[in-house]
Amino acid sequence: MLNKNEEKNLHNNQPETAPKNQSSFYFFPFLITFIVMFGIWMLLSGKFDPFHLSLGFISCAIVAFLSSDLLFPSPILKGKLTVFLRWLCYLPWLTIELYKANIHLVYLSLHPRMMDLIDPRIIKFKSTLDSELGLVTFANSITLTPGTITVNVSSDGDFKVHAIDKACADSLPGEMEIKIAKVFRKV
Amino acid sequence: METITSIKPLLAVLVSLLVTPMLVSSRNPNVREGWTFVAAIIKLAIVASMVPAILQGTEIVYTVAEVFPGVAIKFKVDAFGMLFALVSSSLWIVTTIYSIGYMRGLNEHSQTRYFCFFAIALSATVGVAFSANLFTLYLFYEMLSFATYPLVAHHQDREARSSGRKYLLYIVGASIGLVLPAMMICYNLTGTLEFSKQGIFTGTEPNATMLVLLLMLVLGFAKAGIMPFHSWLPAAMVAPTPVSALLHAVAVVKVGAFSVLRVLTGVFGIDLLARLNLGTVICYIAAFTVITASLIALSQDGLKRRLAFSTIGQLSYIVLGVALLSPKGMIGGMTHIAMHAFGKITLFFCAGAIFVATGKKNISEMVGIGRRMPITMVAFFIGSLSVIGLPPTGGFFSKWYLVQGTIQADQWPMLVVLLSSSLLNAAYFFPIVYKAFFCTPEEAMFENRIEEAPIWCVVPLVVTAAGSIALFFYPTLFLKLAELATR
Amino acid sequence: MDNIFLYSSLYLAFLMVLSLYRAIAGPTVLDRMIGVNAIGSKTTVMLILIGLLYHRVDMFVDICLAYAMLNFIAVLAASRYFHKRKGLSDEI
Amino acid sequence: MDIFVCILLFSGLFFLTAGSIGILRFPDFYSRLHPAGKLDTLGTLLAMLGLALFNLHHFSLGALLTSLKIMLIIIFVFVASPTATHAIVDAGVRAGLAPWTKGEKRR
Amino acid sequence: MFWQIDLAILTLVVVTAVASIMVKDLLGAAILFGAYSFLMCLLWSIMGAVDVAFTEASVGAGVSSVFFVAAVFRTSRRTKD
Amino acid sequence: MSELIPTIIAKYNYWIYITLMMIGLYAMIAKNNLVKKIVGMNIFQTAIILYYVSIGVKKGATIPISTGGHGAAHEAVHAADYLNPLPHVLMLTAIVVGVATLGVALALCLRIYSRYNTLEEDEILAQIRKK
Amino acid sequence: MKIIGLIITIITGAFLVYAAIDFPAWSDPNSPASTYLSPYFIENSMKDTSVPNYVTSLLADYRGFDTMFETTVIFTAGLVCFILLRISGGKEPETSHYRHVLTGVTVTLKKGHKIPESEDFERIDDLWTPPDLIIKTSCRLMIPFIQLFGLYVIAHGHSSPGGGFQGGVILGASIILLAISHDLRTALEKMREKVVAILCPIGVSIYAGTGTLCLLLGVNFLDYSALASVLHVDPIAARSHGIFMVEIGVGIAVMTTMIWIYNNISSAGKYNQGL
Amino acid sequence: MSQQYPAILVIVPLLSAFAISIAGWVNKRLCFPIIVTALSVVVYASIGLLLTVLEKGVVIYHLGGWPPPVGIAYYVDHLNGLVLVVVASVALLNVIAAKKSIEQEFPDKAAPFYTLYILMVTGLLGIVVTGDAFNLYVLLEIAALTGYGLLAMGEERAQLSSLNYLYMGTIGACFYLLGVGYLYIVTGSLNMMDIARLLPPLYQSKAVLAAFIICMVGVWLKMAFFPLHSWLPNAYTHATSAASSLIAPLVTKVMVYVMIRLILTIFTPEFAFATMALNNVVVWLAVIAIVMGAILALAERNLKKMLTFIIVAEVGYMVGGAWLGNRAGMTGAILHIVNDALMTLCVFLVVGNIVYKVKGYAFEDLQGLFRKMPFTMGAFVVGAMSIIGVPPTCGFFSKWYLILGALQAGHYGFVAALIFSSLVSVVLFFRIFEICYYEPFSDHHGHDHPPEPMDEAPLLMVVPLLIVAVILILVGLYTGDIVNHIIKFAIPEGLV
Repeated sequence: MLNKNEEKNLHNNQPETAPKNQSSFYFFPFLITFIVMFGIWMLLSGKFDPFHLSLGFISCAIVAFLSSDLLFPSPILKGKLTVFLRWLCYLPWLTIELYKANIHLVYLSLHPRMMDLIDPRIIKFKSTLDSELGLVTFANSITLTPGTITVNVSSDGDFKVHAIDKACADSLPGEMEIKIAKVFRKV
Repeated sequence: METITSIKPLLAVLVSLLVTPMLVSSRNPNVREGWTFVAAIIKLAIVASMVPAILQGTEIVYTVAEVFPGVAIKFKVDAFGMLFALVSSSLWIVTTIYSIGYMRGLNEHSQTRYFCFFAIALSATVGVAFSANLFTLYLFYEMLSFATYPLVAHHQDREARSSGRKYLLYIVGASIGLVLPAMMICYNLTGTLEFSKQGIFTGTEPNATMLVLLLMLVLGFAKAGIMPFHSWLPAAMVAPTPVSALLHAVAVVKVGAFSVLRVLTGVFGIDLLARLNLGTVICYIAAFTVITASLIALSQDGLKRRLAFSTIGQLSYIVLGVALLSPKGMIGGMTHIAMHAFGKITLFFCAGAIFVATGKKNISEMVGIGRRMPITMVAFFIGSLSVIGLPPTGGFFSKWYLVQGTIQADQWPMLVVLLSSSLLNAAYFFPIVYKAFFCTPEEAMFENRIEEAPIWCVVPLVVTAAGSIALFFYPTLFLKLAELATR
Repeated sequence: MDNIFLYSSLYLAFLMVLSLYRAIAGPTVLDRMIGVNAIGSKTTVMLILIGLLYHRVDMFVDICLAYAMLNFIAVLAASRYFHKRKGLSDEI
Repeated sequence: MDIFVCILLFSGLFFLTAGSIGILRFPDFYSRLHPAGKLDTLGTLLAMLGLALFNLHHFSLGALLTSLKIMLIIIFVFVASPTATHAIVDAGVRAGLAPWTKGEKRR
Repeated sequence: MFWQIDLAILTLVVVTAVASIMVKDLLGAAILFGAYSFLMCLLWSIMGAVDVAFTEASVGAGVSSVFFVAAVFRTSRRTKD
Repeated sequence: MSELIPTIIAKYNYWIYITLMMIGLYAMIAKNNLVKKIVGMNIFQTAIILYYVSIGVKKGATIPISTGGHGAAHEAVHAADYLNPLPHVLMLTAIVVGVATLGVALALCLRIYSRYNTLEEDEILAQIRKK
Repeated sequence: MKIIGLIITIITGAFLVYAAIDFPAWSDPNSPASTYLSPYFIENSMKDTSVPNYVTSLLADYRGFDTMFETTVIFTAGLVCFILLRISGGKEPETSHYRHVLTGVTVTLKKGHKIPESEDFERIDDLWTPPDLIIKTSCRLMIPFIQLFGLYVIAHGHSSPGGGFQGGVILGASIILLAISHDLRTALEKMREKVVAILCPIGVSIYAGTGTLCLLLGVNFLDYSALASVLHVDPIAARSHGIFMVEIGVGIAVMTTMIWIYNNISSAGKYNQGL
Repeated sequence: MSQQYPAILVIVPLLSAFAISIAGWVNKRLCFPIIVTALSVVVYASIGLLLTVLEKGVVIYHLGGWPPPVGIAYYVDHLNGLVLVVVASVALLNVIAAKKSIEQEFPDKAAPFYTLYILMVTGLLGIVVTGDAFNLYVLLEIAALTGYGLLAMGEERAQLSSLNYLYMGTIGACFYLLGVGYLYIVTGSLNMMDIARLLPPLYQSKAVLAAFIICMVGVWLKMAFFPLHSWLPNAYTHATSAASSLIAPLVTKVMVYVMIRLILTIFTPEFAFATMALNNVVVWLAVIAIVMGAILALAERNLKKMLTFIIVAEVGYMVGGAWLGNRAGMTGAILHIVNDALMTLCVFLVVGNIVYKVKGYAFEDLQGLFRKMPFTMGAFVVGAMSIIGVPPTCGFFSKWYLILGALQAGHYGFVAALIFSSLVSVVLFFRIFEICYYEPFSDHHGHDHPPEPMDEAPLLMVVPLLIVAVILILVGLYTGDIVNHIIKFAIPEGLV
């Protein structure tokens, strides 16, 4: 099915942490998943009588048992919480960026001579980020912000981005990458 | 009239049916035919054991199950039925003997099948004879049709198959297409199907309906061979000769005639027919058949085909006799069932014996055969006398009564028909006999050396020929039965 | 307030017509996917609006969430088609 | 309060409108994804936020939880929308769709 | 039950239904059918049938479209009508 | 005429359900592609669901979930306040039956495709006839 | 065919339109449907079963028998897909492919050969493509929440919309999402075929078994009030609990069936790389 | 326990279906004993129910303990009591007879097959026993879905035919559902008895009229009534023998039962026959169905396909009989449900045995079968006689009532059609007898074929077949009792 060259290329781009060894069971990921899930449960349920709480307990246990390895592919949890907190702090900035980007896009969309303004192109660059989550956050942020959409990311950090015009293309990787790198830097 | 309830009629019907598993399972031909004999003799014994009671004027009745309101599977033995059952069951024994000789003589295949269906056919025949209502009659009539199909198509070659198809098409087509709806209409009109002397109709039904019903019922029993539903019979002659002999001279065709008679006497009733003047219609149809069939028979070269057309003609005598609606005519018609049976079976036996001994089927090839097979040809002569209706054979009585019947009924044209057809009968039988015995040596196709068919073949035909003659001297049993039936 | 919600919903329905045009007109399957996805995002909002109109928004939130999830899954499944079957010869 | 809700709702609707128009007007598949992916996300986000706020009108624990659930939807959309956009654009690349460049006809 | 929205969505539903059977590509048909189901879900929530809407959203729209796409994936997209 | 327009408006849902059903039926009869027929079949089924749900609608009623919650069992409940839940229940069943049928139909399509390598009915029939 | 179809359609449509003229107007509160039977359910649901969601009580109790068969229909569909599509094992394909995880090199082996069990190689199929990083990661994070949501929907069918069906489908969809975003092998490792195939009838059996339990306790089939003696609660609460048990059964059955059907359809019964 | 029979009737097969499904993954040999036990229980319960009904009258069972208009109820009266026994016993006999061929045809999928099989039986039993219009739809779908699965497991063309069946079946079921919806919108009820009680004042309503017609069209689609029959022959022909010998005898018959139930119970005969005045049209359709079925059967050179066309004709019998609008016709239709189920079972089991041994059922494969498989063919003769309508077998008696009904209604076209189809059946079956009775033609080859040794199907297949053959005759002989004690009460007094 695949073009030969492309196949090789794609194969080399593989992330290394494909979920494997499903059978192995780790306690701490389980516990943390359970706690997170229980929090969400309370939010969803809104009923705090013993019956529903015990149901929640059982449900969360089931989910944690089934899927804790999806949430935490590796059993090492050191620093995850810090990363998560930093990630939360990153969100407001992203929202503002999103807002700004959208104003630009609205302008483009509603402009009568839109065809002259845009100049789509695909650009490539290499990111310095190394963690998987960091890359994904970055990719999604790119998608959400100014006139750019991530086309492809490899686990090495090669980005292929579709940009709507030259200005947008030039702004990459820019400030965003730095911010994300801060979030995901090693503790 | 007194009635007795007895299981005997059912037994008489079932005997030959129950013997079929034995026939199928027995590996040795001798054992198999032994069983057939046993069944045939038991059957005759059961039937015969009922004769005294019948002769005293009682009826024997047995109900198996009621299937519809007012309609049951029911047996009733009366004089007419007894007459027919007696003839067919006694001739079965003879035919069995003949079959053994014929089948073994020709080294036929599938003999087990042959004997099985023969037994089933006999069951059905006796069932028809003893049935108490139109429904039961129809049931056994259909059973007989299907049971004889494998016998007709026994040879399995192309001709046999096409004849078998023709046979089924006519017989079953007519019975499902005409009898069944007619029966339903009767039931719908009257709510019963029981045979009774005065008929089941109230007489208030419109004439046209009655005429249509009558025609449907009379023509629908196509086994009676009334034209235009006759052409299955010549076709069916491809069957082995014992089959033609018993079934197409006695059982099957007589079942047709018997059914027609039953319908005329039991469903419509003589009085109603007379009142509506419907008998004449049947008379003319039958008369037409008689003459036409005889004329066709004249031109046939195949011996069995000639016999077949003869049978068609003779069957219509029976119908004609009853349709005259005069007591004498009815006696004549009924006794003709027996008389013709003995005569015609002899003729068929002879034809078969000739075939077994010489392999000849056509009349033109039989010149001088009397020198080679004198016993057979003498028997043939006796048989033909009986069929023509000349003394000293039983056939004389039935024809005598028929003639009297025409006079009694004031149907002069019918008298002419009867007499002329007798002449025609003579015209197509005597040349055979004459050529068989009286020919110049140059014409003779056979060497002057007596070489009869196997003994198993010869004995039966001698017996039946003797029976024909005996009936001339002792016809009382059948005449008595017929008289009882017309009362 | 109900009136505002009602007219907002109607307006959303009008926006859906616009997205539906893209979904129907194509020209490629992927354009249709974009259109359907856009309809989906409007529908989520509309569901909440309807919940508010019924004054029973707590009952509609669950539907809305499920809707968003399954819309996502459906779109993902459709796009995964091209992941395994590249282009092919027929119209894309 | 109502006014604030209205502002949020209408701005959300405005973005959604722009998104819809953008989907119609942009010349090719890739560029259409921009309004579809971004404007719709933001529009949904704002509108929902407004509605969540409105829901807090009659404050109670239940209402708060409901609003939080709406926020949950927002988060979900926030994660799912770019992913879906990416999936679609990826599909386009794999399908071999060439991007529109300046000067071509609208596709 | 809000007849104005109901009316609007009903019209949309009809359009989508026609489109999904007219489109000359099975994948497109599957996608449009998904849209049709989602609109139906909306319609039912408008009519107040929340459980039906929920079921349609999950069963009718979500899983059905996935099945459709899977089937098209395993067979062919080609169609003459 | 004056009576016609109110009739049309008062039963708008019913007209649309008929329209949808006919679209589905037409697709099932006239379309040549097996999967297209399945799409038509689903539209057909949903049309009936639409019909049923329309029966359940009641002016001025709210969704059929008690506003009182678990505890308030003994308040008086006015039937007119709630939509008719029975059609909803029936239609849950119908939807599920629909998806079950869909699954089976698609499985059959897959088998057919693996055998004839096409989904067009006329092409399949041509192949069968050739044999 | 098109014209015939059109004619049939138009005739049928015209007939239906003709019949619809006699209908009560849409949303008429006084139509027979709204006044004859439904008030009973609305007014008595809380009293009889203490379930605020009338649809749920109607679904699982008043008309619980329908629902049992509805679940059976789902099970049947799964089974039919299985029986039609599943290519039974035992036949080893001509070639098998393995991929070295670290380098991405693909090894193709002839029939009969095997690679020693190791962490470095994973089995792939000839249609294999690498999973997309973004999709994979975001889905991986979403799936647990989707599952939780599914369970929540099942558990709260009493008081809010939802219940066994919807929750079950969402649960199933979460596994399907796993299969879509990763590949079918990964999903199968989570939910093995045998587990699916056994859980599915068990789910329906929970439903039917609850009913049979009632029957064995001496009342009619599916009359949950009999469970009161087992659960030590009053009959009304027993009905509520009975409904809950039934919903769990439905949830399990629906979830597994959805996975089952998806697995079979997306891999055409080969259970290798799916969609 | 006896008051729980209606529930047991459905629950036992349902639970055993799940048990079989699980057992298939654990130990395959458990499947067959489970299914036979379950079906035996069902037969026992159905006979018990019929006896109870005969003794005490209608049995009503409230599912979930809710009284009828609220909950779902089962009604067992004389009509469905009779059909229940037929369905249960046909299923039991067939599964025993089919065991060998199932093992031969799909050794590794026997367990799912048995599961589908018994689910189908559950569905059919449920359809027969239920008193709720919507419940019937759900059960209809179960029976249909399992049917699609079972039929599609056959040879190559089976899937396409099964898919066509699926389309038609879905339309049919949806039409039925729509009809129920129409009834619901005007009455607000779903219970059959309740609807019947509420309907009379509404007889003039167009919606009720439409409901009736739509329901009828739906049911006709499902039973392959004439213009809508096109799916049936292919679907049944290409299926495996185990599946077709369950589906062919039961599905169409049960749908005819549904039709009769609709006419008799929901829309009372007065409405169906008097208000509607559609009798003539439908009976003429039935006439065409019978004639077309017979003619199309004549054109076939393939035993199984021929039999399927005969089924089409038989459906015409039943529909026509029911629509004659008098007691005799209705009696004939109901009796024919029983008889046709049995005789179709008989001939399809024969086909199963032939396929098991000969691996084909085209006419040329059948040569010399009488010698090879005498018992099978003996049973075939009985079945064929019954289809033709030869007296001691049961087929004749239902035909009798049908003709009687037609005569009373003055519908001679129907009589003619019945007679015609009987005649055609004679031709059809004797053509086959000819082929399998006689060894191949010897006039071309010259040399004699040595007679083939007897090679009968296994005992497990032959014994049920012979039992069916005997039952065919017994039912025929006891028709009077069946009519007088059961069917007479199944038809409301109003129908004369």
